Amino acid sequence: MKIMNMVNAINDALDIKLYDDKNVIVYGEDVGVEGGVFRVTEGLQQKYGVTRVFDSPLAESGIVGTAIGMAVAGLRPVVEMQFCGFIYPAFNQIISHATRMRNRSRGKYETPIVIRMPYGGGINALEHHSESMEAIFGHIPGLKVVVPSTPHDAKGMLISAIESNDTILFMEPKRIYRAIKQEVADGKYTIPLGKANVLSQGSDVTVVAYGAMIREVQRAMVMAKEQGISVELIDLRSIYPIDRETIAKSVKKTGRIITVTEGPRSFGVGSEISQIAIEEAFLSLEAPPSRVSGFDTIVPLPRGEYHYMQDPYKILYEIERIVKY
Amino acid sequence: MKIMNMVNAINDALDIKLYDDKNVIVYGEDVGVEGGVFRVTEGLQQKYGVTRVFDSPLAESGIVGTAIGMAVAGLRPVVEMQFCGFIYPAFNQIISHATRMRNRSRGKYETPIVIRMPYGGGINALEHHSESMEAIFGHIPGLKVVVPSTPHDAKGMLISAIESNDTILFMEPKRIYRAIKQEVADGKYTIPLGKANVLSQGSDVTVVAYGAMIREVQRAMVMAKEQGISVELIDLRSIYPIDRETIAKSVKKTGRIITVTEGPRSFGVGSEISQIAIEEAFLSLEAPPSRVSGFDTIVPLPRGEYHYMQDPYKILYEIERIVKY
Amino acid sequence: MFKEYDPLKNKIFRVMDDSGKIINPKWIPDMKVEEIVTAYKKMLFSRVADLQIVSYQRQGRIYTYPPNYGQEAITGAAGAAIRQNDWLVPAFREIGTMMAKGVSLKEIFLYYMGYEEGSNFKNASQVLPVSVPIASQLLHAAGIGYAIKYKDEKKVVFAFVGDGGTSEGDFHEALNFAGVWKIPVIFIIQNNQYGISTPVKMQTASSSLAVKSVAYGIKGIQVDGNDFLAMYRALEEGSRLCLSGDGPVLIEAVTYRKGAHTTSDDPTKYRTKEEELLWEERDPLKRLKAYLISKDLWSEQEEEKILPQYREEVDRQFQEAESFGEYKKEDIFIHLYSEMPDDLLEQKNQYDRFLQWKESRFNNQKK
Amino acid sequence: MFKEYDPLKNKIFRVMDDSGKIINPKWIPDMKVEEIVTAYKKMLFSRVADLQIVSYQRQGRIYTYPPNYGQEAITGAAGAAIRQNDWLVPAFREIGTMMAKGVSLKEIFLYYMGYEEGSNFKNASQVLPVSVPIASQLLHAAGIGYAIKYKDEKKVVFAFVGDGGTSEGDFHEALNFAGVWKIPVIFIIQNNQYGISTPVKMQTASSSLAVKSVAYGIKGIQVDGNDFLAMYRALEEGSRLCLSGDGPVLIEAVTYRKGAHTTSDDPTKYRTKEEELLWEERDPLKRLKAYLISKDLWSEQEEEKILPQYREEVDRQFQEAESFGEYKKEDIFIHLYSEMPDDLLEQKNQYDRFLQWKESRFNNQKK
Ligand SMILES: Cc1ncc(C[n+]2csc(CCOP(=O)(O)OP(=O)(O)O)c2C)c(N)n1
Ligand SMILES: Cc1ncc(C[n+]2csc(CCOP(=O)(O)OP(=O)(O)O)c2C)c(N)n1
Ligand SMILES: [Mg+2]
Ligand SMILES: [Mg+2]
Repeated sequence: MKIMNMVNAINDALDIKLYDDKNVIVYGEDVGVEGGVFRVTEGLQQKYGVTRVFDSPLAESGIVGTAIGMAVAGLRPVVEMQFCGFIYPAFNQIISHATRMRNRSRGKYETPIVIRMPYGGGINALEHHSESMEAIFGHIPGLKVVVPSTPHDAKGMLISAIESNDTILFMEPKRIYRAIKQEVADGKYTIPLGKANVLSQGSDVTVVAYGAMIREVQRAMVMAKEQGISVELIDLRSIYPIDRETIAKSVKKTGRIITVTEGPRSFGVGSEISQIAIEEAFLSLEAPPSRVSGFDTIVPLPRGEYHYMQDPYKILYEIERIVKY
Repeated sequence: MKIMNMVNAINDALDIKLYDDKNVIVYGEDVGVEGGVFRVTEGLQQKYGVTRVFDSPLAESGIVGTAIGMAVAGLRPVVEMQFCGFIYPAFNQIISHATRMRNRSRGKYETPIVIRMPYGGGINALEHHSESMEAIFGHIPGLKVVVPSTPHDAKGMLISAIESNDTILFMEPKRIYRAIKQEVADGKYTIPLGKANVLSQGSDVTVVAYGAMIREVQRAMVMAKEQGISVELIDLRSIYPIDRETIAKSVKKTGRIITVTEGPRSFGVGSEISQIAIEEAFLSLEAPPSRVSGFDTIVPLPRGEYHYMQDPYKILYEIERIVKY
Repeated sequence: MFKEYDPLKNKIFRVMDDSGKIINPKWIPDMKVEEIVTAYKKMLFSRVADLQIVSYQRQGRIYTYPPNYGQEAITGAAGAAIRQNDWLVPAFREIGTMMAKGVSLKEIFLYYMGYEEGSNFKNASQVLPVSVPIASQLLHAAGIGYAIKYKDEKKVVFAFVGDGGTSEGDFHEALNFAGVWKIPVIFIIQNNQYGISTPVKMQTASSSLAVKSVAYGIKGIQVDGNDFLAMYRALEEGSRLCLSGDGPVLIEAVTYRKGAHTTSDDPTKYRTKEEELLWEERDPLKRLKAYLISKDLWSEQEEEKILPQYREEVDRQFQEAESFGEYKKEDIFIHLYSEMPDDLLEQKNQYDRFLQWKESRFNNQKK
Repeated sequence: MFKEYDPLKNKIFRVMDDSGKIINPKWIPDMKVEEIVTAYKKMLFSRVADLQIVSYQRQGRIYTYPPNYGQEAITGAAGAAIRQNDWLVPAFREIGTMMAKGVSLKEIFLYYMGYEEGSNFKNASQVLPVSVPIASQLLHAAGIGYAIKYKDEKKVVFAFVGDGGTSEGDFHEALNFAGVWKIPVIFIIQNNQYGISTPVKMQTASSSLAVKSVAYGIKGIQVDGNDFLAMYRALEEGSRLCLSGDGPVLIEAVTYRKGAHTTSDDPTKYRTKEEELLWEERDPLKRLKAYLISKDLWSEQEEEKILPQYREEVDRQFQEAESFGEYKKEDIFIHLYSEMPDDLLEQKNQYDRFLQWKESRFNNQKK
């Protein structure tokens, strides 16, 4: 057991898998010598050499596209997109190939690729550095999209991701890269992908969140408790596939559900969770499934960002509204 | 008044706007000499010359990226993506620039661009030629996404789109490019973007659809009527912005709502419509808002495509299920 | 060779002239005569297949298909040069090379009949499926090249793209990565003069496509793509360079698409009869045949004899494909993930319930 | 000049040596002496601003900022060469050129303080905002170039990108479109040797970045980007070519990022002291200053006198930016569409209701 933040935990997972399996290859912009702009890959090039951990040219389509080729040829690439806002040049390779190669070849070629990517706001960054567009990726058939919310989860989920034969978008909530520290088990362990985690049991309302939003919800829960409201908190962990069962069970119990996300509201993750709630628990619902989210706008530059971001107050406001509904 | 199919009607709209406004420029892959692979731009190069209607190099990011520059410099480009499956290389230019330039420059630079794109299945096409990924585009702040379902609408909506100062993704249901003919008014007329169209009044259930799905729903409605079920059919027309008001009014009346779309189910347009229904009409709902859609899979090649596509039977099945709920 | 034909010199590499006469004996490839005859026969087979597919398509027995017609020297030479161990990353106009690697014509038919199963090459290893999104496959080739180098294998990647494909950003990124990584990839541009209706001069202002190699610090060459001997020799040389660690290389193969872009295209809209006739003179099969006949290795009689056999063989495989049977609906779901997620399983089950309902409700109606 | 310095010859265009001595008198630009002095002063101002921003950043008074430090000859020369009518399409390391076009330092500060308003250039026309997604802006430049040609205007586009940016697909597509369209765009690569920590030799295997022009059939040149006179002359020549219809051109400006990538970067992780010292010798301001002093056009005394004024001016504009005031929440919503959709208006109203609730509920607590 060591006390780790999420950066350490991800680095540890990469280290373990690089050690484990010669087919694991880590690359991306500035991940080698520098160890990544967030230092997530720090020290790995020194340890595993420049053929296994290296800087690529500055080209995201190139990074994901070559990862597909490597994977087809038996490697297990773990690539980094430097920020959420810079994955789009790779969009075609993701939607047209990484997620289709197995299906297209009827299982002959697999694409075990992990695309790691810091995402989300709240760090006073430049334009394009604060986005949360996971909903778009959730809509891509053949892709898995996962988000850890703690160092412990990050390590176990990343190891699972690297060991999976699917293409996985591993979204890292950069706002809490270093903000949360906890004990993380030594050595290898895995956390199954696609399973949500019930963080707190409650009876009045279910709140679904993930990544950096978990902490915001937990803060709101403290205030809600003062009002006598009991919240059940689900850490979704996996945007796709979604753990319908856990959601269904919880909303059947509480009758109320709110999803908290960072991205734009329309066509967001919240709508999908609401849809699941009404499909699974229509007759138990005591209030409309609702969402706390960003606006349908571009994430403002740092001075305006707090208007856009979800904070404990916004969440509390919605909890109270829904509980009183 | 002339009898036109949708190809003729779109061609007519382009012709009118090219004639109207010297700043309108039409380009894309094979749109010039050949008049586009679906012949939508046929004859326009001959009429307006190679500087106004022309073939671009084969590069979608290039097409949209240059359109942004042209628009900023005062032109009104109308560009074509050859098929829905080939817009992805342009994704970065759409999400990072076309939809942000006005906001970024605080209104100084506008990007009046229309991106035309045939989409949807049912024409026995090759892989990547049958997709319907409008939900992804609905999630992009700053973008408008519209879909006509008739020749009349196509013409009026395209003229509106070209005259708008926003960036608009104009999705053309290629399955009904030539399948539906109707009288289309001569000369210029516009249909406001962002407004849905109630095609049939009904009392038992609201069905929301658009593009080629309208015809499928109408066929299902004939069968439903035989069962004594009265369907209210809304042609959504605009994926974003969504006409909440029309949806709200209808679902308050019928108490039931089904969305029919071609794309993958999860994170699809159906979830968003359901969310709107529960937000606007929770207390009127007599059944869970539901969706008829593609599976969370890749669109199968032609031999398997009919499993994936929505047909009148699938729609009828859901209508009956929801009405009996 | 790559020095002598440095693309900056604007020279095209040819071994024979348009009539099949050797004009560049220095570079005649070191092939056994039977090998050349075999290659010719394969090119002929590929052409027979192409022509027949177009007529099947007219009969509505197959969907859209992009003929290789006129480009057989390139795909044939690549078929002759590629080894069992090498990787093939096709675009979508390389049936000659795919068949050489072991893909059956039946599989190719299945694919264009609309069955995914057509991309599950039973007897061909290290062949990627056809790639529809233009130029995107070149990055896969670069990734495979990296894996080969990383594992220290003695393999080469043959990667194809069209002239139109050179305009895409992925073309650039692939060649650039390959240059930086120094990997064993032969990038082959089939410059058939058009991307659908768009002539290559509207794709780029560069003096040739081969010259783009300069931008990536890699070797390049422009080859007469209708000259089988030149194509084979260039590919062999490219392979050798790749195996010795001096790759990647870029080969521009200058050719002409004699047929339509696909079976749904009409080339008279954008090109002239004269141009077509001009290229008819340079037909790759005609040229190689003339060469073989001049060497007494082939004859019109042999060709007359073999053609019906080929037609029959094509037809046999076509009919086999036609009797492939029902599309299994499970196939839509099973290959998305290594394990099917619950949600997808539930979608599949819902669909089954729907089908049962439909069956019981409309059992006396047509599907 | 583009012939004499054809990038295939691997020659770099310089007018002065590292000590500021003219070594290539043939190509001295035809500038008035006052113009050169003015340009020098602007470069100096830009440097003062840069250094001060870094210290403001340390004080937590501004967010991440990418210094131009060391690259002032390029942006200064472009500032001197660009005309009122020309377009400027920056990457994000061109404050010198932006200021020359009329962007105020205050606006630049506002942007990096996190206000969108900083990109609403009040007194600068035809300047695009900073573009963060690498290389994507080059396509905008090509589109503007098309519009200029279409409208038959006498304008040139100055478009910037970094060495790292040349690896992106958009770089390729932009130069390729520009080549085919023959439009008046000067593409300027600021090759400052690194893309964050990645050295340019890991970006590409080509012999230079200028040589990539060959792939697009356009003119290219490699210029000593720390030599103001050479940069100005090359840009002037590029402008002339563009105006006469002989564009586009590609200029690789070889320079060095003396500072960190951004204020959150630590270059000691990836580069050596020796390298930094080597480039210190070639500092663009030092060189131009030596030239000016040798011509008696400038002196240390003048510099000593002017520096405090510049520092004060920078500080004045910084403080003005600091007192810009509250971020208006409406600003988040109003510029998304030409008219605000109902749904967005409702989101705005909901937010207002939330704020009222919060105010009433927590009115004695801090925001
Ligand atoms: C990314 C992408 N854009 C557009 C298309 C549509 N399309 C199919 S083939 C083709 C032309 C290809 O030209 P070229 O690369 O020269 O290959 P050829 O067909 O001549 O063999 C186009 C535009 C596509 N398949 N992929
Ligand atoms: C598409 C994209 N990918 C990644 C980044 C993150 N990033 C910001 S600057 C930079 C390096 C740019 O290098 P270069 O083009 O040489 O410009 P320089 O910073 O040296 O001026 C990177 C990778 C980005 N902004 N955009
Ligand atoms: Mg071609
Ligand atoms: Mg750089």
